[in-house]
Amino acid sequence: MEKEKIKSIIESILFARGEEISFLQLAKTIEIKKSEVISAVDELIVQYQEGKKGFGIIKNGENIQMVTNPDNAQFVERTIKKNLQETMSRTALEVLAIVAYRGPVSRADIEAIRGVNSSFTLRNLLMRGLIIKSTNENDQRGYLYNISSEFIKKMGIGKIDELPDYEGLSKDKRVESIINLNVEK
Amino acid sequence: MEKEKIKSIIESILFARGEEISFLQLAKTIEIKKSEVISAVDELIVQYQEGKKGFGIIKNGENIQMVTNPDNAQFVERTIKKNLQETMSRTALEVLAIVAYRGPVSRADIEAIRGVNSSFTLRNLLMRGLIIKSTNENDQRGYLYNISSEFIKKMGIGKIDELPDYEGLSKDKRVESIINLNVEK
Amino acid sequence: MLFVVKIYLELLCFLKNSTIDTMYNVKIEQFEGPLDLLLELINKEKMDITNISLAQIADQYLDYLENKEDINIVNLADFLTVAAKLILIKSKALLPLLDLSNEEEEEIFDLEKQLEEYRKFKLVAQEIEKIYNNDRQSFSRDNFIEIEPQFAPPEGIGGKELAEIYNNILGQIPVFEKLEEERIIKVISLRERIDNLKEMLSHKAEINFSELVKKGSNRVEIIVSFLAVLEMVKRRIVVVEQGEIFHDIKFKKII
Repeated sequence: MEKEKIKSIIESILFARGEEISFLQLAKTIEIKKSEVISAVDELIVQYQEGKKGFGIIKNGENIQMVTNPDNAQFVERTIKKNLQETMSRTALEVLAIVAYRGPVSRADIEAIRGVNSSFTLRNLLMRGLIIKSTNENDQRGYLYNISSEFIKKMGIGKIDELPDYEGLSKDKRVESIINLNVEK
Repeated sequence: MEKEKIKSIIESILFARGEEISFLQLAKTIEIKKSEVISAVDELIVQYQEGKKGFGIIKNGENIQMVTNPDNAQFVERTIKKNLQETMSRTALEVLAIVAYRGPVSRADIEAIRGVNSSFTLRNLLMRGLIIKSTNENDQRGYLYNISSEFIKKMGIGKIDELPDYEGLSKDKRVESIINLNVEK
Repeated sequence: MLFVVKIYLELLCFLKNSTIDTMYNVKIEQFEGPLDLLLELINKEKMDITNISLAQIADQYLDYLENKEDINIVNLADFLTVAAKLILIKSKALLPLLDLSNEEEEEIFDLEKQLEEYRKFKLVAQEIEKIYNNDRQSFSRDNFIEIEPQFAPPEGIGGKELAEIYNNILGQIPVFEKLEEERIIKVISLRERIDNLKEMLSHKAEINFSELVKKGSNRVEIIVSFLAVLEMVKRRIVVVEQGEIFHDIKFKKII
């Protein structure tokens, strides 16, 4: 495989993955030698530095990870801060309410109840520390979401079932019917 | 601010944010004009394409998002947790096509083309994140549907007008021909 | 009542033209909507979308509706609205002197355009399917993956507010099965109409078509009634007669 192609693939993988990955795993994925991976990564690091690009690659022993260029840190922080300070959208509040009354709840069920994809909203709620996720024993690929203990405390209650009309709302039949409908289809 | 610096900052923000972001929000964060953002983004898109880089930027209306190069899809797929690709029904594809070429489009307009009720299919596409809905300013009760960035990513294109025969199909010929008919009479 | 007269003219033509071998030449399968079915019929005959081709396949379309065992299809109303337009088109094709109102002309024109439009989207949907299923696709990153969560609760949102929001969501959950039931109830099905007519004829020897359709009838119901009469004529349950061209249609029970 051409070196330029190898570099392009490595960029794609590092970008999409986020977490760190080992040279060996990259080599296996692309089906090339580990030495080829190392040499391509070294070239990328130099390119990013010389081109003053927005990202860089950091090495940690046998692992590498793509990160933002620290020179741009203030702008990245500003974006994050803005995101946190922004008043929460109606969409975010709806997902929060569903997690509150239905938690532990899967993303699929949240989406069935609202009828809209909710993946980005869930990430934003996680980032704001309002919800937490745990692995779903019934579905290896998915997670279950719950309200975080900080937010429960913030609302001035001790446990989630102290929310108004918890018994009635959390077992509403309409929710069951729409979730089942989507399972059937 | 220098153009190269602007490009570097945009790269960092897009990388860290992951989710799509509007030109305006970028301009505010970097404290530059929106036109500067647009021109920098256009340069980045060309650079990525010409250099066959691992990333690209997709556009959807006023929003942009950094994504991987679609040519590297088979390698990226091996390293990330991916939701199972659901198959699309013929009905779903029809509605999706109408939204893609005619969006923003109301449910009534979609149904006028298809001749059948399409609410269930619209809901299904919304849940899969392939279309998005927004409130219709001319009709408070109704919604308008648009294609999502998720759809653009799945199609491996950079923006909606790269779809086959976009020019020809995106315009409503029927409106034009009705006008012509009236002129003839 | 001009519309009814036209229906009647069509009825006569239809009876003259229909023979057994044309009855079952459309494979009964699930078409999602009337346009779907029309396109299939036109494609099968390798015709362009014109008034003439629509007039030619009108019978096949009606056959399909009649022979459909499960007539309580969700979108029966949609199918019947198109049936009404087809009958109009065929009447006009067979009787060139038939004067249509502007509104009716427009309806015919609209159906043609709608079909053309629908055909384009059906074709492009196939293209989209190919692109969608090919190996090329882009991936994005999750938002803010590398950033540690920071507790940032929304202002002024407590239990009471969440309960309110959640209640609101519950109110907006669509009930699809119920919706479909309602649609079915609104339209009298063909079979119901036939039973209904038989019942009426058991008390009365003769019924005027106008009587049948007068109370709160919309076009869909008129068409259902028409199809029901048609079916009964075919089964030799009734005979139909009309004194003069603009007179009401009478039908009588065959004893």
